[in-house]
Amino acid sequence: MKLVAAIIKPFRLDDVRSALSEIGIQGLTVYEVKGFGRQKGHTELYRGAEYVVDYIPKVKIEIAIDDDQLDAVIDAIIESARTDKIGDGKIFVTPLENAIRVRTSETGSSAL
Amino acid sequence: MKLVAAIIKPFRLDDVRSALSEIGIQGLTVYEVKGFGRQKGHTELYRGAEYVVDYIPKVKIEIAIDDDQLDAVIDAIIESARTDKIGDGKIFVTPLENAIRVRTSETGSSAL
Amino acid sequence: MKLVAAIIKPFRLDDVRSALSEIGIQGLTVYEVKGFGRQKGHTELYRGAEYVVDYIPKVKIEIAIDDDQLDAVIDAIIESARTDKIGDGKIFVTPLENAIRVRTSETGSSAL
Amino acid sequence: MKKSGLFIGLSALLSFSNAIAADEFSGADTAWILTSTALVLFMTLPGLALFYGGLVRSKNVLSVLMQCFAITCVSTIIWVIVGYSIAFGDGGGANAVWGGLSRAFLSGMSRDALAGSIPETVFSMFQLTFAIITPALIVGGFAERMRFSAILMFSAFWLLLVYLPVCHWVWGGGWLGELGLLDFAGGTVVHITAGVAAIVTAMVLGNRRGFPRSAMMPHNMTMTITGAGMLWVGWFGFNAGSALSAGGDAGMAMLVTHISAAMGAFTWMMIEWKRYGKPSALGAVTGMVAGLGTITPASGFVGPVAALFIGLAAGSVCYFATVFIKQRLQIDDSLDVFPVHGVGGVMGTLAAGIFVASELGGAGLADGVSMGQQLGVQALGVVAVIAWTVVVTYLILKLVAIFVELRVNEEDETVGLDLTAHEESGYNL
Amino acid sequence: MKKSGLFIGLSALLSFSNAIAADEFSGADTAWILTSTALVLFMTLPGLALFYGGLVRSKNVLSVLMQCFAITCVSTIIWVIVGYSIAFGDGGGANAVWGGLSRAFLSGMSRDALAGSIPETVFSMFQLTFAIITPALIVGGFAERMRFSAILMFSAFWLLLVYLPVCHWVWGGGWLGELGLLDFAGGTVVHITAGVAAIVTAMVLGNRRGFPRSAMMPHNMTMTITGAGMLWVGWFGFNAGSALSAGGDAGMAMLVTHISAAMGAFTWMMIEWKRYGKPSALGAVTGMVAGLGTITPASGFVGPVAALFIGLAAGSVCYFATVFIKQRLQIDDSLDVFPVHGVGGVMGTLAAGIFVASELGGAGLADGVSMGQQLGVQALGVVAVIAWTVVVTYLILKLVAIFVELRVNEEDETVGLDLTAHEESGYNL
Amino acid sequence: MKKSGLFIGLSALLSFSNAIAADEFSGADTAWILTSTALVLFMTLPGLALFYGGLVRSKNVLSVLMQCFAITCVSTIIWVIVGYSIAFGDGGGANAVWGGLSRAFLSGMSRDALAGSIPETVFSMFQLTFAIITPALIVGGFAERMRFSAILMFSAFWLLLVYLPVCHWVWGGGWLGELGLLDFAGGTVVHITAGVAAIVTAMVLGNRRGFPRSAMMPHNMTMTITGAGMLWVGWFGFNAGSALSAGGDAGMAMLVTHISAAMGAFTWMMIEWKRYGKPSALGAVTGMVAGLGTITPASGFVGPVAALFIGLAAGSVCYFATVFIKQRLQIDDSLDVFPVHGVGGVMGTLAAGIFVASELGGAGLADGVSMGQQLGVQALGVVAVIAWTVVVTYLILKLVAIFVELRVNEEDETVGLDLTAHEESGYNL
Ligand SMILES: Nc1ncnc2c1ncn2[C@@H]1O[C@H](COP(=O)(O)OP(=O)(O)O)[C@@H](O)[C@H]1O
Ligand SMILES: Nc1ncnc2c1ncn2[C@@H]1O[C@H](COP(=O)(O)OP(=O)(O)O)[C@@H](O)[C@H]1O
Ligand SMILES: Nc1ncnc2c1ncn2[C@@H]1O[C@H](COP(=O)(O)OP(=O)(O)O)[C@@H](O)[C@H]1O
Repeated sequence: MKLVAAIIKPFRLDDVRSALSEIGIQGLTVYEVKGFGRQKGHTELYRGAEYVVDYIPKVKIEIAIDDDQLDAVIDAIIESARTDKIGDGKIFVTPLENAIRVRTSETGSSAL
Repeated sequence: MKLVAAIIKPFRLDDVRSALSEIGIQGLTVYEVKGFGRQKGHTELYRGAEYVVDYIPKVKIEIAIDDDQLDAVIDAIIESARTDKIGDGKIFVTPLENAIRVRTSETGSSAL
Repeated sequence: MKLVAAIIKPFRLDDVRSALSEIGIQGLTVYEVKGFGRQKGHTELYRGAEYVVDYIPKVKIEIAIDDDQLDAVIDAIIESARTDKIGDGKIFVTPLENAIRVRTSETGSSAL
Repeated sequence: MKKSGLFIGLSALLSFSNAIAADEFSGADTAWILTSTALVLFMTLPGLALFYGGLVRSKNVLSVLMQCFAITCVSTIIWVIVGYSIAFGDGGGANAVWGGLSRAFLSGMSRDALAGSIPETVFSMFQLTFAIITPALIVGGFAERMRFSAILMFSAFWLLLVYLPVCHWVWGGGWLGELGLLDFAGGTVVHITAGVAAIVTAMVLGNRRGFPRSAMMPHNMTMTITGAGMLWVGWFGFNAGSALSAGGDAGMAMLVTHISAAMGAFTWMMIEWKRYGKPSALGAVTGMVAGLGTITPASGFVGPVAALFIGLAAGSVCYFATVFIKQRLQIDDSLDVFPVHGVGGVMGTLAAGIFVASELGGAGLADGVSMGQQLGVQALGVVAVIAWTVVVTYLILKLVAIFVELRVNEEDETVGLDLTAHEESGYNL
Repeated sequence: MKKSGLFIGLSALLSFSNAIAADEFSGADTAWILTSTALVLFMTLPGLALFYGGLVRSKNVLSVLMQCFAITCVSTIIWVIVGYSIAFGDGGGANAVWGGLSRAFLSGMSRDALAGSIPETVFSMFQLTFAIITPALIVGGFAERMRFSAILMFSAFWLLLVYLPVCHWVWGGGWLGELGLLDFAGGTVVHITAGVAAIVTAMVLGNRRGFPRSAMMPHNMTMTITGAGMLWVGWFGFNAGSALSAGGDAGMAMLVTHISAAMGAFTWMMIEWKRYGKPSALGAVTGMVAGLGTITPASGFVGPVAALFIGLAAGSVCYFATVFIKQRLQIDDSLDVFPVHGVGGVMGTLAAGIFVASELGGAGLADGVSMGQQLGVQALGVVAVIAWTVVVTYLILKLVAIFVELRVNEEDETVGLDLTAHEESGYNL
Repeated sequence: MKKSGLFIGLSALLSFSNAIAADEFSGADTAWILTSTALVLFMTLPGLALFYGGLVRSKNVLSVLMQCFAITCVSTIIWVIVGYSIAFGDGGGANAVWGGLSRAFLSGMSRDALAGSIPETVFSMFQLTFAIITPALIVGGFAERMRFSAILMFSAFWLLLVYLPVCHWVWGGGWLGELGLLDFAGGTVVHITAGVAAIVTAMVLGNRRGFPRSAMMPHNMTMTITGAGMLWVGWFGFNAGSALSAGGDAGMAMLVTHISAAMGAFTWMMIEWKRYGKPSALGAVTGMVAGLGTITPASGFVGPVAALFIGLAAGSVCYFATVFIKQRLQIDDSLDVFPVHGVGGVMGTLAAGIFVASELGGAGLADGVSMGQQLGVQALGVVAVIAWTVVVTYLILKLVAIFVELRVNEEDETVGLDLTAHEESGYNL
């Protein structure tokens, strides 16, 4: 199994979720994060001075999946999250050794 | 070493923490997240219309442990987090290659 | 590739970021988390009674890097985050199987 | 100062309630209208600003607060320059439709000039607070998507071409006042003009992106409820202050205002409870505003029991109007200004013509005027003000659109107006 | 009793309600009581609502705000229907205990009816704001766990059976007033009834889940402090308005009110500083409320130096009472209504009997009444009101429990009342 | 000087403190000053507290709110004990510089004592609210780094040694008032003293850690804007209340106050728009405060058109002063008290000397006084008050530093004052 984490622009979240649900992914977990990268932050005015706020609000979604779903998931995310501007984000794939559903104690794929 | 992540219902946090501390786990890190899954969201009223809010507030706890603690930790979480209702959450186990304590530069198990 | 996660004291964030940027790391993602560990929480007053708030606000930074950057990154974090007091935090290293840049679909190191 | 020109509204009011025109200075009346002025400004800043600000999404909260502030400034400046004159000046031959420019820059407003029993400065300040809140109410219609520069221009023109003339017609000695229209504190002048302008603007701008598909929940209901409380309290100045004196008329106006607010809130709550099994706080405060807006034109004329009925009508009719416009017609009058203020203003103006009857506990119809006749005048006033507002608001929007795009671009709307229009964020908690 | 000194406010009132005498109309008094009415409503909406709302957990904030709003509505409607009559009507033979129903639906309340020197509408509105805040104060006792429908029923019955009768006893011509009880602005009528009812309700409902094991920290202290500021300001209307006139009595009442608030806050702060090494903002504002509540019954009778002592007593005694009840007795009177308002009300009512003495800078004891006698009356008032409130509150809760469960179920309490009772969330930041 | 027109308020006051004459009691004036007192307290609690609280970082919000509360308490207690006496007592031979201690503990302040046309209790309460807000304004200078115990001591000494004497000089019968200084509502007494004290304190304490390198953005702009709205409304009491009567002077003062606020906000907004392409909400409300502060000393003397100019000057000059001090001089007067209040106070005091001229729409210069002479007096007042404030503030800080460190340690500053000084956190959302 894999744990796929995608850091995306917050306003794409709904689109990403529908794209994933179209390929059968229902469960996911969402984090609000601050991103630092190439995308530049915005300026803010404060009584006659402009300051740069260097982080960008981002959303991270985390999805535990079976190995064979990996490519579909990555494609779905790319297609739904892309705006073709810097800062569209990253996808990170890490190995997932086990998953357990708390309610039933099922493990492995059936816990997802 | 393993990194164990458990997504649970927020109001079980205190119980999970005591269960873990009973088996000797003191350190952990907690995230506030939004969960999407089978558990249905709630409705909210807004001036004569009802809207479905589809995410559920969840808490994710992350615990770095030694391999031999894994089963005990999983059991402790299951027992303390379970309410037997949909949405009780998941436990994800990922490999942890190294851990370092910032203050002392200790590495491996002794850093936990 | 590796995914390096560091849980640090919030007020060290700026220093850690500059230390990382000096060794060429520009991209990272930041989470606000609650930490439980050896460091004791603070007390809060509430109408003539003192309560212990047992969690400590922490910041987690997550950095995807190439394998050969690992030591430099760890050193940079340790040096910039350390205050020599309990609660300086931990660094966790996990394997990263793949990274993809959403905008360009680049994968691997070039996506970072 | 020609009494006939400047003070028709005021003296109509006085003579209506007391059948006596008294122009002697009264410190007591002055004390109360000074206070009322503070209360009505408080309704806008921070009352209405918070009420509205809490209802939008977090990324737009400052834009709404800022719009309320900026409109306050613009209205004030216009008021000094020509506004007071247009509304309350003596328009001479054209006095039926506007007050002319003879009082531009508040000329002739000395320290000891009187307007009725209070200093003219106080009368002018009190009226100014009405000229502030009315365009600010419209913000609810175009929230979260209108360009700030367009808002300023629109508000300025709208004040000049809609609010000030209508104010003159009704309170400044113009044709509606002359006809005997009963509008104590602004059913036509304030609530109908604002409500109608809001929905016209909403339709011209188009819906917010994502409406009605995705839910746009209030980002901070505690802010909205705070503003609601301030509105309730401030409305005492709005309605009871409109008596322009500290006596039984003010007392009765405050009492019926309060009753209608409570009844409006209670009614809306009960409808939601019935329909959804749960009453919401937003429902309660919306019903409260409906109750307050609806009693406004009637507040100086009716008695406590009438107020119970008016509040009941407000809470229920405005509820269904809101659902109808938002859900059925899918018009994104974002914060429901029309169904609450517009519909409430119409109902209240008509209700004033009924419940004024002394048999119904009211202050009594004018001598020789039947309820039918009075209702005719009320209906005429409602129709005329709606028609004028629809047409002129639409034309102003088209005019402003020549100079500047009315709506922000897609990306700015997505990112939010706080950052894109004002380079600020509401919260860094 | 030196009428001029002691009963300036109340005698007008009493004589009015007994239809004995009508003073001359005063526009100045009217202006001030109109203002005071706005100030006292402001204390509840949004003042008290915010003060309480900030103290609960985030998941219950709207429920508290909503309860304050809904109670305002319910109390208003009841007031119009029978409330005013019960409190201030002429109960004929039974006038010692209630005012009867002759003024139901505010019948006979014409525009020019006077109550003392002010319009009766104004008097009635002013008193209504007291009938609103008193049941709203009780919210602090049952916060975070009582069912909304039960709250509405409870509040309605409680107003009818506790507040209105006690109000009549003390201010409406009833037996306690006749005995000469000194309660200027509501030590017995408001603070003791509310404080006692809160703790009785808290005990009948039981503690919140998790109390006292887990800390239930305020979710938004800035909201609480905002509310506190509003309470302080609004209390000027509460106490100085209770003079029912704009003169030296009102001035002195405002002055001593302010001094006691400052002294109460300062004292509480200093105690915390001493005991914990740090003074807290919550401590300061709690001491402030204690100071305000405690001076309330005495505010029309005492002088500035007495106010320093009363504030000192308030800040210290209420502090220890809070600790005692919450920590020692572990009664979950959630927002400490009893130790602050109940205890403060008792202290203040007794203090009024002492510091009224002209030797102590007060307005002077009534002719031929010794301080001992006066203190006897004060003690009798305190005991009678406590006893009545305990018994009747308890019976009302039992009665309501027949129709609907008083407490929400475990899951709803865990999830929070905002979502489960009102389908809303406070914040979506 | 047309005494009757110009000095209604102040002459009453002056003559009172000089024990020359006592006007007849006016209920209307009393009603308005009771109201004004509530409005001015409202400016501090919660107005200024929220305005400032929103501007600091989240970890310090309670410390700021707490400081405003605590200063309110301390000032009140001092006022009762000696403050009122020092400011408004009769200092006998030394009356030019202070009022002596004959009125300590408000001795002799009976219920029916008059000050001008209002009860002395009311006059004293009203003035007390000025003695509260002035030291509270200084909080903006030392925010986020000063030790709480040092703040209390500093504020107490500062009130005693700066505010109260200067107040006596100008309003209490002292030398500046005798010279004919025009300061209607506190340009010298309030704004210059506070602004100067803030920057002196900021310089003695040193900059906040990280200033000016890292941006310290407001943590909650909605809180700041809420406070701003309250300040605007409350300022009506501040300036129009300073007429000490409910008449044309109060009316004109309210009108020009409002105009200047609107113009100040509008101007600042436009400058930002021009320079950065976007107007900010913080800019608007800062300009508003500048407009309000600047008109304050002139508010009783000038006309509406002058108010437009004064607001324009306020919005622009205070803007550039803020940029200059913060960006250029890099002095961390954290919330810009000096550039807004200090600079505004100076401008307004001088403007009063110009626009008072009847040719410029003002109330008129005193008989036989030329504009040049009047401006000379104004300039002298400004210089004297600045000099006294700089020196005494500095000495007080040095004195307090003997007893307790002025500044918190590095770690506490990093963690934030809410937790380290008050053991609380602002938000647990
Ligand atoms: N090396 C990294 N490790 C972790 N997160 C990263 C890394 N680089 C970028 N990110 C995250 O991805 C977001 C987008 O990256 P950025 O460099 O701005 O643009 P792009 O995705 O187009 O390359 C950042 O805001 C940050 O949250
Ligand atoms: N595939 C997944 N990947 C990541 N998180 C998931 C996944 N499925 C579920 N979750 C998380 O687990 C929570 C509970 O899942 P849900 O399907 O609602 O119930 P259950 O745990 O009983 O199966 C979700 O709210 C979400 O946060
Ligand atoms: N086993 C663990 N798993 C996950 N996070 C941990 C673990 N132990 C500690 N942490 C995180 O590291 C932070 C610092 O740990 P702590 O024990 O307080 O001090 P130190 O880092 O000096 O050992 C904690 O607040 C927590 O967020």
